[in-house]
Amino acid sequence: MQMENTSDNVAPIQQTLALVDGQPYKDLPEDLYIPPDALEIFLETFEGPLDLLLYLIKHQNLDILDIPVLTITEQYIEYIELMQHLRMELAAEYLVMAAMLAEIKSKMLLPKKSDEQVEEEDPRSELIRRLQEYERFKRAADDIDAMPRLYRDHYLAAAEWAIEKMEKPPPDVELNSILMAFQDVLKRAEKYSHHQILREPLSVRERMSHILMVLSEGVEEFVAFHQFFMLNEGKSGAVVTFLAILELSKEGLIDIIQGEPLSEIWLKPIID
Amino acid sequence: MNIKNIIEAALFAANGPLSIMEIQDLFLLEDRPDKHLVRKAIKDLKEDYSAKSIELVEVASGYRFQVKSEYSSWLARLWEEKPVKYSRALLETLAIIAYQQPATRGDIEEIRGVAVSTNIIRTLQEREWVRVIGHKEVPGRPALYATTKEFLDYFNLQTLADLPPLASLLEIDLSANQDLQLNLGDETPPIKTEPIQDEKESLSKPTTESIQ
Amino acid sequence: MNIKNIIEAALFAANGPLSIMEIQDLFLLEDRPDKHLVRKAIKDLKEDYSAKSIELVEVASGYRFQVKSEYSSWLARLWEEKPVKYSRALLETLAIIAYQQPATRGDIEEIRGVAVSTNIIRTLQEREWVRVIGHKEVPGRPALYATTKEFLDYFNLQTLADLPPLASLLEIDLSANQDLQLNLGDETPPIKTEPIQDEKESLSKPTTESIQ
Repeated sequence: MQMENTSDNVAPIQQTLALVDGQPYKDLPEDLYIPPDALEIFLETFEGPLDLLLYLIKHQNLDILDIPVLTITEQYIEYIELMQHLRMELAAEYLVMAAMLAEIKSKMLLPKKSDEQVEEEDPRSELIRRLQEYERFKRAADDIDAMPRLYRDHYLAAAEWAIEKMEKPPPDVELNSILMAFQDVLKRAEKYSHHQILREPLSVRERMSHILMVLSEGVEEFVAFHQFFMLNEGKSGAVVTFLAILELSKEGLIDIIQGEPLSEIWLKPIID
Repeated sequence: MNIKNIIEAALFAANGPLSIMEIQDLFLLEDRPDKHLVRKAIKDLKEDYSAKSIELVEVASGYRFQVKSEYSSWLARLWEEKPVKYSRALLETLAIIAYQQPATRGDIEEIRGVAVSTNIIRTLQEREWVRVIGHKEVPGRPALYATTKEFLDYFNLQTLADLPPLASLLEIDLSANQDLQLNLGDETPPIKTEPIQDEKESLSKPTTESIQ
Repeated sequence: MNIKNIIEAALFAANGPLSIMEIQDLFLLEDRPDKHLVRKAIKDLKEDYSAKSIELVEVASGYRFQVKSEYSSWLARLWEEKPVKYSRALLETLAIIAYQQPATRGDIEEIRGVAVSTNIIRTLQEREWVRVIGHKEVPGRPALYATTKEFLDYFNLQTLADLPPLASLLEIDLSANQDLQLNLGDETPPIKTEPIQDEKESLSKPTTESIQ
């Protein structure tokens, strides 16, 4: 097959892929068995099972159609237990591929009935077709990436136009459209638990911005704590300010400094 | 490649005026032209363009190419036609800054799951709805963005607390009294149901220009 | 004021490509030049700039001035951000949509053998490289994706036909090739499959140097 002649674009082969149990993991798999420790790394290195198979064919001279089915099956079943901690969906795709290989292998092992004249399609042809199809688009993707493009190989040549700003009014925006946009973001974000959206009341976040602004615009490096509390805002205003200062400190945006007990407290932005 | 050509290219590609120093910074230290050379190149460029419809002028923060004013009336026609609209990415970015301020670009990207283009941030700053209020003391010192008083004024808000609280936002049905267009999901516009058209036709269909 | 100068001014002011029709619309009905005149002016302009560091090129949505690519390495220093490097997953998805359009998510997944992340589709849509042009009339009515004019513009192309040709599939008799790595057992009947022919190399590829 001519595929092995094509350029390789599995990029990070030379480098250490990651640490597994504290040991640098340098090697990509040599056969379909991937050490469970390294599974996650490989899932990220390859775009999917087809990508992995192409790699194995090109670089390891692996005869993917002559694999020890029993061993592979056992090894892949082990993964099912591990998958709870991994990306389930992707790992499942590798399992489907393993199952497909096993199926091909088993069909190949079945004796052919001599009296059967009907030409059956070779069980391998579907896999080969898919590998080829994928290879074509892998190359097309490389071609697209290499094409000259704006802001990398070309830049627009533009000239200022003096009256442009007064001529073109900026678009009008409805508050509702912003809220709906945000609603969508929230709905999307809910699907991914690692996207934390902070739940401070808006008045606190607004106050955080205000305090940072005062601190960053001030001439003095330090601003006294009490200056952020306004009498006319009453108790609730004081609470908002206090929470904002605590939150800023927690997020590492300001330092709260007190020289000695009971002395004045100062705020300082953690910036130059 | 000569200095004049490189400066010419840079002035056309830059998004605003370039100062002599910025121009010098285009070059590696060892081939950096001195001020005198840069000025000489600029003078030559000015002459090269004297008969053209654009000119190289000096403004407060440096040099830029601009269209000669006598062409304005023609360009106005070009400008009027396209209605402008903000992109969905811009609205989402604005909403995140409003609710999560002070927020870095990284914060916005983390919530949206995609990169935030510089154009969006710039547009929001030009509109004076968003400003930098400091820098976060982490590697790269990313800017911290917050909304402005102009933002509140534009949307008729006294304070940010007039926005619906985050917790209840998910439950509100905003679409009831508003334009459905805004509710477009990722890939399934609720209204669009027309069958596939001839590809060329659909590609050439004029769409409203959306700016970032 | 002559037509050529007005077109030149408009192209520099437009901040994007202008089509012949948009150029004609710059003029009042009574002095509107015909297509032939506009093309002639564009041709003249191209020649005027041939020795400069910018060039007038045609892309899918019209004509634009752009900086010649040999200057891009200098200009990179003007922009703080590095040009975005797109992931393989995104580029593969884009390639499949570009060459197989209109394509559903299922089509993309079928070829790549893995699920397509919503983020990738959203990023492609936000870049305005890809859009939904309809829905396939099968259960679930999946969205059909196609590339846009903006995609072509971004990659300096006039039409989809300017994309590098997709490697073609050639039918060959596998049994004749004994050095195949996909070793087949002795008892297997010869099967016909179609390895990829590397014909692209012989076809012309864009020769412009691209700076990574």
